[in-house]
Amino acid sequence: MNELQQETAPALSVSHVSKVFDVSAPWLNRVLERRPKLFVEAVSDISFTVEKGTCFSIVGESGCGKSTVARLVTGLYATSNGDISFGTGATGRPIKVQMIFQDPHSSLNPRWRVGDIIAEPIREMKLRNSEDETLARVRELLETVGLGADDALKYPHEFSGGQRQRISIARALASEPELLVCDEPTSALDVSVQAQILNLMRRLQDELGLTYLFISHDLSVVRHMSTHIAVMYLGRIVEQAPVEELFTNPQHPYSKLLLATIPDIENPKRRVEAQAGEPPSPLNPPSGCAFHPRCPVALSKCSQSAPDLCPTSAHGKVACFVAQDANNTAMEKAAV
Amino acid sequence: MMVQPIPVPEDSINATPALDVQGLSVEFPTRRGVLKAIDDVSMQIAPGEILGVVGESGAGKSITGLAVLGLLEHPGRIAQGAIHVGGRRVDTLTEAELTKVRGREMGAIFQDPLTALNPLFTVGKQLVETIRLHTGMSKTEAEGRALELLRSVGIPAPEERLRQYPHQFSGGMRQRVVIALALAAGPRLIIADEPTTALDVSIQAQITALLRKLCDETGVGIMLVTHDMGVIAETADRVCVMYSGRVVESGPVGDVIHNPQHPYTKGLMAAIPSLHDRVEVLSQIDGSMPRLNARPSGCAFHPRCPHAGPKCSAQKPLLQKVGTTSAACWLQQGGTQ
Amino acid sequence: MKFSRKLQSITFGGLAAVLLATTSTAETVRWGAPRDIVSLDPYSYGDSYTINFLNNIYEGLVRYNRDLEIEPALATSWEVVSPTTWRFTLREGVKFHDGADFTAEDVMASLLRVTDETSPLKGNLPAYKSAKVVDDYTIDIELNGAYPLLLNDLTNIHIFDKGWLVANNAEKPTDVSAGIEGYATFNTNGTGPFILESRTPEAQTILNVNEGWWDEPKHNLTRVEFQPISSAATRVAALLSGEVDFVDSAPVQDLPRLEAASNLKVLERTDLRTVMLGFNRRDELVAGGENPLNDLRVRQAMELAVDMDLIQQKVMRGKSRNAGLLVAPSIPGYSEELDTPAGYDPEKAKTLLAEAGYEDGFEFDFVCTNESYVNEEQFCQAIASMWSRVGLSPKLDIGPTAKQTPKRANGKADVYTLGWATLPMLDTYSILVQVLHSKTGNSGVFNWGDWSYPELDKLTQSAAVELDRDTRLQMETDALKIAKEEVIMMPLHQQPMAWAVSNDFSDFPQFPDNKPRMWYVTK
Amino acid sequence: MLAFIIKRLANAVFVMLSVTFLAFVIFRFVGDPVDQMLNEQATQEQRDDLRERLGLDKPFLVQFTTFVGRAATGDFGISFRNQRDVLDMIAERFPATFELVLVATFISLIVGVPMGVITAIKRQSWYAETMQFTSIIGISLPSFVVGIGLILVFSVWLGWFPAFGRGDTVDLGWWTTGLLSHSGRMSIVLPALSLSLFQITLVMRLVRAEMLEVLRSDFIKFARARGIPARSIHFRHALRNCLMPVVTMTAMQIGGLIAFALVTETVFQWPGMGLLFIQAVTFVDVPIMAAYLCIVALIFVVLNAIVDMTYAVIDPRLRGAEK
Amino acid sequence: MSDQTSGKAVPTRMERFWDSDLWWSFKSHKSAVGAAIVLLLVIITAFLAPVLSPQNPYDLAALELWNAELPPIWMEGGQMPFLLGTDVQGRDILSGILYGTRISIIIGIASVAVSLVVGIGLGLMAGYYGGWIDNVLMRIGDVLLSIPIVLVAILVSSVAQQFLPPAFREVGVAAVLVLAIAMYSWVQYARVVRAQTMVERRKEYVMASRLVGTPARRLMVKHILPNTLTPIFVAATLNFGLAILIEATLSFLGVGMPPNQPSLGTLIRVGNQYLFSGSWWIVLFPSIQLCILVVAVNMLGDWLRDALNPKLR
Repeated sequence: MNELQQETAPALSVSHVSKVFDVSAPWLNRVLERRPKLFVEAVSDISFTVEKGTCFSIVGESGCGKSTVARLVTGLYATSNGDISFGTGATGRPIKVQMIFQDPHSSLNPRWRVGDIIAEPIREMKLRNSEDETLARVRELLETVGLGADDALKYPHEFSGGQRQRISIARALASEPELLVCDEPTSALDVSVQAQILNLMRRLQDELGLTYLFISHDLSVVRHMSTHIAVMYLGRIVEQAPVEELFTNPQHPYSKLLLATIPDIENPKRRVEAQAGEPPSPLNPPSGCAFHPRCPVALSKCSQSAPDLCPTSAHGKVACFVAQDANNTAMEKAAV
Repeated sequence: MMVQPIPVPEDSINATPALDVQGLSVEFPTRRGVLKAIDDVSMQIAPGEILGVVGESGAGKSITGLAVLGLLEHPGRIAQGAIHVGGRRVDTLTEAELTKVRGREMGAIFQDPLTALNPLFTVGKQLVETIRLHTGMSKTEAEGRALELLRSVGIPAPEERLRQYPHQFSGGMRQRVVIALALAAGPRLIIADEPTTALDVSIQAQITALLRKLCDETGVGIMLVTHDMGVIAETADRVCVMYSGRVVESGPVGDVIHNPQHPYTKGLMAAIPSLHDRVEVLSQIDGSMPRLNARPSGCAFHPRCPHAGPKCSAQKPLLQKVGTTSAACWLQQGGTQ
Repeated sequence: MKFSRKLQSITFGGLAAVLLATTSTAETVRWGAPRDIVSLDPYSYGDSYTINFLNNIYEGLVRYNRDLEIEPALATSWEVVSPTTWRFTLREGVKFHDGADFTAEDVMASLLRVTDETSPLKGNLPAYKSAKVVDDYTIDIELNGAYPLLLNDLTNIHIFDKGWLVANNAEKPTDVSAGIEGYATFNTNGTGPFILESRTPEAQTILNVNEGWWDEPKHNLTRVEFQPISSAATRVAALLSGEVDFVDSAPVQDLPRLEAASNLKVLERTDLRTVMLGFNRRDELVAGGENPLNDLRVRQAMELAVDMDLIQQKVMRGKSRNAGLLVAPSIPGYSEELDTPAGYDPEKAKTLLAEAGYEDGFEFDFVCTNESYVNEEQFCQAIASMWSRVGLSPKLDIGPTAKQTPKRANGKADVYTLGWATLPMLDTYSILVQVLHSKTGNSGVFNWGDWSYPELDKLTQSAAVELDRDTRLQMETDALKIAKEEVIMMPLHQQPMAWAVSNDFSDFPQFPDNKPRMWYVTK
Repeated sequence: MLAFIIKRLANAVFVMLSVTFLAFVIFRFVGDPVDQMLNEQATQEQRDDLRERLGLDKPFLVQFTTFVGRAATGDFGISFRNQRDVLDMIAERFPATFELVLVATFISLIVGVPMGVITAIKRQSWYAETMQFTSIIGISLPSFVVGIGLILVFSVWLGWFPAFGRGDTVDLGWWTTGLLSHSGRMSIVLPALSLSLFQITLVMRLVRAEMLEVLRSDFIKFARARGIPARSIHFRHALRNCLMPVVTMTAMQIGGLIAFALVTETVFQWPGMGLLFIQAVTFVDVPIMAAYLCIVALIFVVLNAIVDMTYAVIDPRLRGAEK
Repeated sequence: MSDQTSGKAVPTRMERFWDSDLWWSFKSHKSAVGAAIVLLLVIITAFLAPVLSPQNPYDLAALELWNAELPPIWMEGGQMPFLLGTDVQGRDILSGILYGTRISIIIGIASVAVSLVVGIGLGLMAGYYGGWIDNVLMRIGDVLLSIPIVLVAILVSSVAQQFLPPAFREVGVAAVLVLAIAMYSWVQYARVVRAQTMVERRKEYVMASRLVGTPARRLMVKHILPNTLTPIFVAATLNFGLAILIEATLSFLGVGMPPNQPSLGTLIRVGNQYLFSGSWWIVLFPSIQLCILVVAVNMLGDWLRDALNPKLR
């Protein structure tokens, strides 16, 4: 019974998490100009769960709060509200989480040898008893990610971007995590190298039974990697669905916009006039549904209140009055 | 709204290509020897055509653009080849002569619109300065044209915007201003170096659409330098794939994407995750692009090429027509032995 | 409009000033001084350089003539009415610079001012008790005992105009602690041969000739421009380039160069000032521990260890006069037979030190200033070096006077320099009472080493009241002899005094008291 | 904008208070003021009396508050040595220092800016390299050595310029200037030159560094790509963008120069505030030291504040920040 | 997988240095090589002063007044062993220069070292923790920077020397000078380190390290500090030159080293008094040595700044 629960319990549950940053002008300015304190809700009231062994992706444009989610989950930021809890890992302890970063140039300390970089988590967390064991583990990790054992003595600048990302992954694996948060791990890489890294990550997922929380703006990468996708817009999840469902039948107008505007090699949508408008500033979000000023199907109530994230299908959820209404109608029709 | 092109003699428009690069090599002397950043590159752009130049970082695509503009950074230099813009040879011009050609005959758009504009001048001032410099218009005329330009690149309320400073524009709007500036004197050629990389996906689509529209309307030739195959597919007419400072394949966009000839292009296309199908393992090209100071002999791609033969490491393949596209590969040119 | 008119007037004013500045060079002394005077008030600060300069503006009842003999000035005659009362008859028809008449009330006010409790100069008139105005031109001065040197003291007591003092609320000397400026600090109203035109402290003080001076001018000057140039090198450069035409303390090392310059002449002689070393005579040295300086043999050894001839030759460029006595030859009380320098005998010095039990020497503080005496920094180093060679370990401490004086005065110096010229008294009594006498009451103020020789004290006290000049001088000489035998202080030399003046001057008398008297200068 | 100004002022006040505190500590603890004021003959009663009158027996904080209160009204007491109001003395000397610094700054800008531009745009040329090399020497030579050298050559050997002092000055009532008389103008040449030498190299190097930085920027590349001619790029686009740091540094350096002038003033016996200060240090004339410290800091702080505010006016980005 | 990197032997630290851009840039800069050689020579001779110089100029007993003001050896009247002549105390100028240079260099190095330690420490804390620590430290810096350095140094030096007990005077004066100079220059380092720390703190490698629970102190020292050192290194070199100049200036003004322990500045001040009397060598040689020393340091610093500036390469 207990064991069964452990098996099915999610690796990560995020419930009603918000993160508010204080971006107020300094005290004096506020007093003089009678301006209130200014907060940005980078992440507002989001909930999702990540099942073990799956890859949950969050997509969205820059500034939508997806990186903040990554940092909240890894504990680099404290939540302003809500809970983040981890499931139980193979060893019976709570699942350990590690992170892979975007920029392979700044994610490795240029003054450290690669071996020391990878050994740092082992040494800090005292995962091995002796220095020899540590070094052996480092060699093993290097080989796991497809590098040579003698690369441990080199410095990061001697490696190409793809190789550095491998080092970054090796370091993340060194602390023996079961959940990896990947914040745009390939967006700084070239396409051919991106394929190498994505393949490596998929391989590691299979071999080590890892769970991924994958953050990206690149829909094609997300489609390749994920089992579930959440689309974020201005701090909120506007749609959440299994990958196939989202790509074949997006519900939210924003998801539709994203899918419509990303360049598609196979079916170029040339000569299609792109939708106008730019994402609003998070400092000054629109009232109601944040997407309503750009939304082609916006209703009057969209500017007044924000829709909740409601289930539309077995696994899908959407936060849009129009989509929910349409869905309800469809369900009613089906019921009728 | 359409921009009125500055009248050019009728006969030269369609007769001569907007850009003709022949056998261009660019070198960077360094202490460890001379780096050949660009090796024997040729390409043409017809008026009204968008040529996508694609490649991974370090492939030499941006340097090609800068070489055309004559803006290679010290100590880079053009070692060989000829560049003609609108029929006029530009690589042999002095800096003073080049200055007259730049802006007038060819414009440029760079990656980051945030830093491309002088923060201390209003947008209008920068536009008027450029227009007057190349057309000899009066100040009022130039202001009129500046308005027209802003309108044509889709900036709302241009009268007001003229008096504003760059920092008052959003990223997408700023890139539109940059495009307006590049178009100011009605050039025949625009070098667009990663014009959408710094922008969000939804804005990116707006800018590529704008480029496409301007190209069609004004007949300007555009060299679209990018690493994003998707952008090329959406925007370009023809594409030039670069690898390690050389062109490995070029041809019409559809053909190169759907029927690539060069193993590198093939690998590249296969490595892009599809938006439509899901595969377990992406096709990947092992290794990474060689550094320019360690370019392999023969075909630069041979160490990573699954089909490489002895000839590939011995002799450099030249670009040869294969069907609708051209590829520089011994496989296509009679085997690798 | 208004502004431009103002500007115009400013510019015109400026032009006028420029013209004035360029036309008034006729008979001008451009005086490059080593330092500025500190105040225009002669009673505000016991600084003889300041008082000397102000003598060109203010005068006393009597003054020294060209031969340093006392002659009448504002007083025409005097008589000793009783041993403690002197009656002065004042000169009539003398006017202050502001036109006020000079009367006995002015003398009265000036005496009160200088002897005020807060006056730093009250020590310069030690015998004064009270004064009484007899009539407009007669005044009696009451002394607290018989005192033969009153006239000498009075040469330096400058006379103010009472009315001016009262009008400007300056009847008392300026008191720094009160935190307010005294009017007399930056204004003058004297009777002297020159009138103050302007003063910018540390930059320039300009005097013009007083056309209404009571005395027959022996000078032909119309203007004195006094400019402090504290850097010696710059001062010499200014002299060589003709920017100044008189320098009252030319560095001795530059004299050959100045003499060689065609437009200059150098006036030199030895100063009245005798430079000497004093010893700490307290029970302990400054750094603690028993004080070897109380042993006569040690002091003798220290004297013998110093080669004054070498210093005279190298450091003082042969310009100084080595001294065997604490006063200069022209000072009354001097005795030629006592003036025998100890000589240089390092071997004997070592022997003496050994006898005293200090064959390994000892450490002590040697406090010098860097600007009080000619080449002081250099001769102090040379002496320290010579002492080192007989095994002593002097710790040389060189600094500005303002920092060193508190150390010396508070007994924080084991060996220190002191220069004494007996000015303005010009009598051996000055050094006896102020320096050599034990620290009691007003005596021994400069007895920084805190020694006590009762026999010497007794001789000094008797000399103070002895009206017979010869007897008095003998007593003083006897006291000097004790000082010499006991090596209370170690005389070094009479320092050289060098003025460099432009050849344009036909007469520029130099005095052994190093006081430039502009009323004798002709150009 | 208002908030900015207030914050700037608050910062300035804080700095001034701290400097005043420093000045007060010096005033209070460098030797006993009583020792400095009274001569050796003073009795213990006199000392105690004076101590009480000066308020030295009061608690530290009370003394400091009194000191600040008086300093704020410009009352720094009177000089121990000259017995004059300290502020008057400094005010009297201020024009001399200020003119010297102004002329030096002027020289350094006139010479330094073009040199900086040339060395930046013709980086590889022999004359640029020569200038660059010379500038290292200029920045390395101690100003007193330069001063001594100048006097030796131009005053003593050649006799072209005076070796010391300020020459004739013209009194404008509220200001005395040496610039209106011939001798005054001659006198300022050598000191100003010696003071500006360091400054010239500083300006030159700053302009060069800023120019190189700006010339590398994207907007210059973009301007070149638009065919803007080199001259316009260098002087209209680039130079303008690096003027702000130059203006800032020049203004800040004026404060530094005023203080640094004391070396020059010592060598050339220039009757400015610095000379006054150096003499005060020699004579332990503490009120002057304290006042000079406060005044130099005040000049510094005021210049800084002005620069910061000018920034907001010049740069459209900062101007636009307040909506 | 590790295509171009495998197979080659891993170079040692020294090999890395000889192969580095820095060394290469150095070799190709004639002025930098020249400056380094001169500087090395100056430093070596200064520290070998007790061995090289014919006389210990600080030993009062060694000075012989008979030898006062001898001209340099090549002039008439010059005497062995006084190659560059003697001053008015009979002090050998060459010995004085060597010992004086040693003092100047020691004070320069010590003041740079003190200000580096203080500046880096405080800068790291301010940059890493931010908040009120940052505020307090930076305001203190503002105050110190509002008083020009010469002034600070003069005041500290003249004030502090007053309080030195006689026993400590000899070492004390130099220590006071070091503190006076360091008191000002730490602010500069603190600001640079703080700015750099604020940049580095946000970099992903620091986050990665935080994720494995590295404590703040180790983060600062092992991760952030090494990455802030490049600009600090340049600033320290240039400040070394500045410190020497300031010390010389203070000594010239008479509030620095005393005449019986002359530094270069003191020698120049003393020598300046004999400039017109014909003994030009007393002031000339120390001046030349001071200029050579500072020019060499600044030239090296200048080259270093350009060489380490990634933007200029």
